[in-house]
Amino acid sequence: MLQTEAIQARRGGFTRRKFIKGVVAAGATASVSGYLFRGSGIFAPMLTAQGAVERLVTLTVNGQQRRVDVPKYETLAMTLRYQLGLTGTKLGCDRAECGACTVLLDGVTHYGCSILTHSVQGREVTTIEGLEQDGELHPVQQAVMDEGGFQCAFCAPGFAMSMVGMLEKNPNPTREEAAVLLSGNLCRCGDYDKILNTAMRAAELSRSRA
Amino acid sequence: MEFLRRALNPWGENVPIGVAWDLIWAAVIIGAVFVVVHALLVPKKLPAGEIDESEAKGLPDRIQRHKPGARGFHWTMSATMFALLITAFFPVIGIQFPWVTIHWIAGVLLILTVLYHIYHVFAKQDIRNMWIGRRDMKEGSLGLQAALRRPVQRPRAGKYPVDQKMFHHAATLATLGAVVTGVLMMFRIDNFLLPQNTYMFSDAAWGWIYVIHGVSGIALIFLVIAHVYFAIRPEKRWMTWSMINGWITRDRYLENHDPERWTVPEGEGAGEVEGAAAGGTGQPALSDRA
Amino acid sequence: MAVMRDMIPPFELYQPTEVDDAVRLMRQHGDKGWVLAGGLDTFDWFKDRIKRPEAVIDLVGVEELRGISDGADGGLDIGAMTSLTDVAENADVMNRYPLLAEAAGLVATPQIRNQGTLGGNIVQDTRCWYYRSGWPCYRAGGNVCYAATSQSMNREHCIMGASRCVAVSPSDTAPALVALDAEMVVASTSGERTWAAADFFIGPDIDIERMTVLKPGDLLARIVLPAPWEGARWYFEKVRDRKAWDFSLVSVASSLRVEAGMIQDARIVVNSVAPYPVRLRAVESAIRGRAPSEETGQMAGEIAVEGARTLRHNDYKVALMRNLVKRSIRDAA
Amino acid sequence: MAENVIGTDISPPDLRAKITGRARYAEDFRAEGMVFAKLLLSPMPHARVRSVDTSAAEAMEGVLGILRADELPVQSEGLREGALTDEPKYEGEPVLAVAAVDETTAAAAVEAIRVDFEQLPFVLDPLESLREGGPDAHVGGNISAGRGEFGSLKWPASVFEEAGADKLPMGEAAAEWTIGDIETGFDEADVVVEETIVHQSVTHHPMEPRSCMAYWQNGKLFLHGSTQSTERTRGGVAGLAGVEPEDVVFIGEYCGGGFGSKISGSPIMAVPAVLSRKIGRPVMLRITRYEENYIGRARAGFQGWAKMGFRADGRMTALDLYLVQDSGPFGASDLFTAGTVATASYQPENMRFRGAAILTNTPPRSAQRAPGGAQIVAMLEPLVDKAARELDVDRLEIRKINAPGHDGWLGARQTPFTSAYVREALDLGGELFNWEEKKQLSGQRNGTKVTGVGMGLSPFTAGSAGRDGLLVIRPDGKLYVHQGIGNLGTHSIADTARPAADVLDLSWDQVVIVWGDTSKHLPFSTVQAGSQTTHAHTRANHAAGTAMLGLLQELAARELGGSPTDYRVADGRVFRAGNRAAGMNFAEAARRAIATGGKFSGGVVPEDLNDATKAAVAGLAGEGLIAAARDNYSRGGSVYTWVATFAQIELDVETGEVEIIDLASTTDCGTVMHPRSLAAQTNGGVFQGIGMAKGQRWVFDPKWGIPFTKRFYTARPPGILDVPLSPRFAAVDEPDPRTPVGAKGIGEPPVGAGEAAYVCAVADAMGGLCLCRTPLTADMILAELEGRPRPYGLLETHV
Repeated sequence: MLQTEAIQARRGGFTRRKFIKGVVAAGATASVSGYLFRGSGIFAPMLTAQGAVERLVTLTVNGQQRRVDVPKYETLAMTLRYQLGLTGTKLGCDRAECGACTVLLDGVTHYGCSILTHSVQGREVTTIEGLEQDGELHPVQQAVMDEGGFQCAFCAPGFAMSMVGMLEKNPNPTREEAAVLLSGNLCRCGDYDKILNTAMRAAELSRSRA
Repeated sequence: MEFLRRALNPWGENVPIGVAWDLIWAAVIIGAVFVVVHALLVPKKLPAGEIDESEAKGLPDRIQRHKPGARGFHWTMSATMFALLITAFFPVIGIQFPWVTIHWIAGVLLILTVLYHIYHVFAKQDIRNMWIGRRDMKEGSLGLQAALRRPVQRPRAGKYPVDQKMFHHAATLATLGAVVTGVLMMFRIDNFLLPQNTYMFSDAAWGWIYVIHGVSGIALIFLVIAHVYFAIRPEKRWMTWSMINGWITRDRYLENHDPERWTVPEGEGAGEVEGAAAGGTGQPALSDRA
Repeated sequence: MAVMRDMIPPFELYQPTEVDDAVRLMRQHGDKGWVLAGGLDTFDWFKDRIKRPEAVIDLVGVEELRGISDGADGGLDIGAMTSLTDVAENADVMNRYPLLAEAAGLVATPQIRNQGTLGGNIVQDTRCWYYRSGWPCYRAGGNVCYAATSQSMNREHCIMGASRCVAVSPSDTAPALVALDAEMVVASTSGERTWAAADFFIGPDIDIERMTVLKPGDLLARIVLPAPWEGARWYFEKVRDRKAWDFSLVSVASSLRVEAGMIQDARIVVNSVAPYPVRLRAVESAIRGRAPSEETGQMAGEIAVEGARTLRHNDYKVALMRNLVKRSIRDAA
Repeated sequence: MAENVIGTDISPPDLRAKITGRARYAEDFRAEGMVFAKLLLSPMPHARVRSVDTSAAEAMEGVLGILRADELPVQSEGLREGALTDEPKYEGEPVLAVAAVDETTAAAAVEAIRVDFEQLPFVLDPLESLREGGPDAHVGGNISAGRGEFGSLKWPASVFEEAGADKLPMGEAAAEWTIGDIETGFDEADVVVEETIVHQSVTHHPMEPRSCMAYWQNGKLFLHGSTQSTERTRGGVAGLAGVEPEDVVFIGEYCGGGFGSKISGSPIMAVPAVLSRKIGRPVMLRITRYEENYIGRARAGFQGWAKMGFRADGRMTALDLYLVQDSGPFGASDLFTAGTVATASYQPENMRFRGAAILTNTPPRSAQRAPGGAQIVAMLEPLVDKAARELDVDRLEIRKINAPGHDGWLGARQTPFTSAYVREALDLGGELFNWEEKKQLSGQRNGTKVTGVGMGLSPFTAGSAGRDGLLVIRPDGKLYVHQGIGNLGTHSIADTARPAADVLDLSWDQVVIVWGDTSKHLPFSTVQAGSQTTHAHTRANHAAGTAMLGLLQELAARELGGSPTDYRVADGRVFRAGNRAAGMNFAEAARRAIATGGKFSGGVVPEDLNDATKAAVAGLAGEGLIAAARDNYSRGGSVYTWVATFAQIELDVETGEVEIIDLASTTDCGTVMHPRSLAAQTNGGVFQGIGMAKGQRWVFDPKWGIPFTKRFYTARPPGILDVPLSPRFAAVDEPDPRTPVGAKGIGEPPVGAGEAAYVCAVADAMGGLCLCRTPLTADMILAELEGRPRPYGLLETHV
């Protein structure tokens, strides 16, 4: 994605005030029986210091605006999994090392485990659950079905998101290029051969659909 | 205020790792306060003491107080001491430069001078000069009263006044503390003298070694401040000069020293060459009385 | 206190949109504050609960720190918050400073390059695993280097520039920037200050707890690529255990100006052999006026490793450094 | 007729869920009022808990409870591992657990707990423990003397002096067996080769850490966990929780990788199970990658020595083997497997195996894809190459010369193989890889790169016998295959159902797989270890399918007259031979079975079924036509699979980096069930082997006994750029006669093949020089090429 686009995309979310505030928008506040860090317990009374961000944020996830009460130290993967119930985004290492948590921010692949939820306001978040369009599988998902891709598949959602990101960047990759664009994801079953077949098939399908 | 810096070692045990650096400032402040208070309370000039000319006979006009070796030791030691304190504490307070090598080399020099000094005092000097005895106590209390403008007969000291002896012993303690721990610490840095042996002691033991090194160093900050202050005090300058040129005048001797406690044997005057050389420099010291 | 990992301790979060606000916040919080750029180094520290700032200043919204533009006097200005992907794939960088594009493109993985910033890659902390384990070593304010003992596992550690600490600089872009003679523009409440890339990195002999000149309150705002080294011959190589998500065992970056088959001028920098990117001045002067040949490279390699001091497990770095310096001259294109 | 599904590619029924994010792994489940647990790990490699002060933690708002080791039904004692312990035997062993309303609070609470540890002697390197006066991993000793008892094995200093620094010291062995006479073997040899070889321990690191969540409902424990074998995990969990198996509902629909580390769940499952009962709230224990590194199991490392004798014709006359195993704190059995596996490729005329399994204070070991097998293959194959060079015999040829035929035998007892198409596999591989041409490239230099080619032949056990199969034909006419096995990612959850469908000549879309939740009435099945699943469970389902066929015929005869043998089954109908109209479809059959009852709908079941299976049938009784059967097919002989992998690499002599240019693998694994999945399994295993050979690391600081390879980026499992882009594969596809299906397992053998092929190819590029250690990282290679000091001592371990 081009520099300028990136800036545009981000500007979208921000009111040009001195400090970014959560955009107050329509959409129900997500169930704050939200799990891991509901911020209850000893940290509940943490006050918001002058100029600091507010906990209540609005996220755009898979095209929907979701209002969530998110502790400032919570990562996107945790918010998705434990507040928005989007458990397709997996945690394999929680250290930006395995790619199981890969999501798209404005169409670009990111490790969901290593970015603050508060940092993605105003950006379009896409998770594995957002690929299917009214019952029709995304070309990447279809490719997986066609190629019988993945073994234990814990890495599959992350790889799928990386493939979607790959197609955005390079709709017609060679096997080598595909491998480089997928090199941010680990598969311990070692199913890389089938994964590359899937990636090539996905490119083929998306070209034919476009 | 924290006196120690502590940390969890790899096994999660809480061990000391060094002295709290805030103590540097504590030492500086205490030193400054001491200087100011002392400067305000104690008069720059003390009434000249009586001189009993009868004691004077047979004495040269110049009496040697410090042998060249002693002076050499004093000034090398002070040089290394300054080098050590600067390389130790400037980086901590934010004035940064590659200090480690200078520091340990200065430390090694200090050790050599100390060794020389020890040899020198035993071989060439009378260590009793440094002992603090009952008479030193008396001298001390009288001296204190005199300093506080009490109407007392200012006592005469032995070769070294008791306050000088006390400083010396404090400095000795601090220096030895820093030197001994410093040598051990060299096993933890890369140097060509000692092999690296990081795990020679337990972490806790190492921690205390670093603490002692720090405390000694910080103590030396205070001692140096006090020492320099006294060295430049007008009424003590003649002693400072004696550390430069080695001798004091006969009058100074008779006025401040008790010949019974510091007997100057015949011919124990300052050597002619030295005297001539020192003559000029001696003047200000002489002129400040009369 | 029992050791706990993989949970970020709570902190207060600030998201300024202007550099001024950012540096003001940074000064306000001093060493209790933490600047968050891409976060890929940051979150490791936070999740290990070793670094526990009270306030995190997230630069995500500071647009003036992003983007690549033409420099005032030729060259190129790159905002510190520009993503590594944007650096690696920017047409200007690729055409005019391919050395930097290559280096940025070899960092970790696509996701990390998408999120990680050039500034972050430059100022990231060392990866010494003793230090990263939260052990009280010199660099962590303690009184020992666990990596330099006779039994330490120090395959990744340094062969030069050590002073009590033997950790190495992990950055891929740092050597490239030094080789391009880039300038680092540092902002703080007392205005901007510019450093030559070579002086921006400091060794443990000067400050064992920092890897760069940055102190609390200092913000690396942008990187200025100077015109002179535009379009020079270049070479970059990063030797690592894995082809993705790995730090260099040794990396080399070179800029060569060659006229009539002779090296007129050169900047050769090696990283991961010392606590900072090592610029090989002796080599640079030795190869001036010579052809960029195997022989010159061989000679350069030998000079480069003079004075190297190895630890128990990193002797191979001497050979590796020698060979990479050779390549950086022989194979520069 | 039959066998129409077997041998074709199918799309596993769970694939859509996996790729849409709907597939729920253990950590994806939630329960009302769920809270979180965090573990306090031991900071020392071996210690005793003197005292614990939890007051500060308990005082925290949101802290719900603390679980100590002594509250667990299964206590940590001697060689028995508990989920928690007061005498941690490795740095990172869980000591206690804290439950709180959220993880942030739980983490803060753990930090607030003061534990006073008494540091005890520890050992990382088995050889250190073998020295007189050397430290022991347990207070009780350094070896297992069986029955949970400790023994002590120490060698006199002379043994170490004799050996020197570069040869394995070989004192009194703890285990020993021989075939023939080793001395005679070497006397008959024309060439003898000998090496000391080290194989690193390696953490499994499946993508899914062993997180688990538990809650109690009306006295029943519901546990969500990650396991390789579902039904066989239930009993284990019951034991961990101290309840009867029937009071446990285990849910494990997906398993994010196990590779031997989750065969029947994990000890840590006890924590949420017991803690949730203690505090009366559902408890989620999220295991982090860091914790997975500690409790997630690892492959046992070897420090070994091997000596081989060959006749001029290439036949192996003698194999002398000595292995010292790093068993971790609780033991491992790789050592014994290794000796056996060694016989399966070489059939040595004389052999001596000696070994000692030494306990160390490092993370627990367990089976890891070809336990013992992968190690020994990677250790011995380079020696075979060395001998081949000295004998001037082709490296592929020498393996064919020694490979077993159908008359081949296995191990000390020399049990016969059920089938062995090893030479066929080797020939197939030679063609696929084009060995004859490729071997010409050996040593060829291109710039700074030197080409090396190598191969590895890896045998491993491929199954024994299955347990029970359970099938139901419901009124919807579909065949429900109840799978007690787990869904460990190999697609075997679907593939092992195929024989049932084939026996009934049913199209695949009429088959429904029931799995992943013991409340769904699952039969007692084989444990998924030792590459059992495909071989064993196809047998079980074949038996069940045959039983179902019988029931259908009987039912038809009973309902429509005639004798059962008059009836045929095809396309979801049972009908009179020659007259398709005279019969009924499965839906009808199901309804009639329900109406008829008795043995047709689960009223009566075969006696030889396991009680768990009987219970499952009872639970299903009356829901359709039910057939359950035990695998009573032949059990004689050893079922083995062989994989041969061929590799071409390029070695950069200036950096020591290695790139794999070409890779091809072939196998004899009996009948091919699912071609695409078989290729994926093989390549995946080969890649895991390459990962071990190329750089997967396991590093400890010797002074503190603490590991540094706790993260992916330091442990370095291979990424997509570290393996060749297009590995090739082919299978011999000859049925194994011992099973009606003919399939043998494939899970394990590929690992050693990949690892050995890589090591041999690198050695080939270095002119046949064997570095005799894995992993074989760039620094070691470069040091060797540059003639610089070795980065590590020849016997050094954990580097």
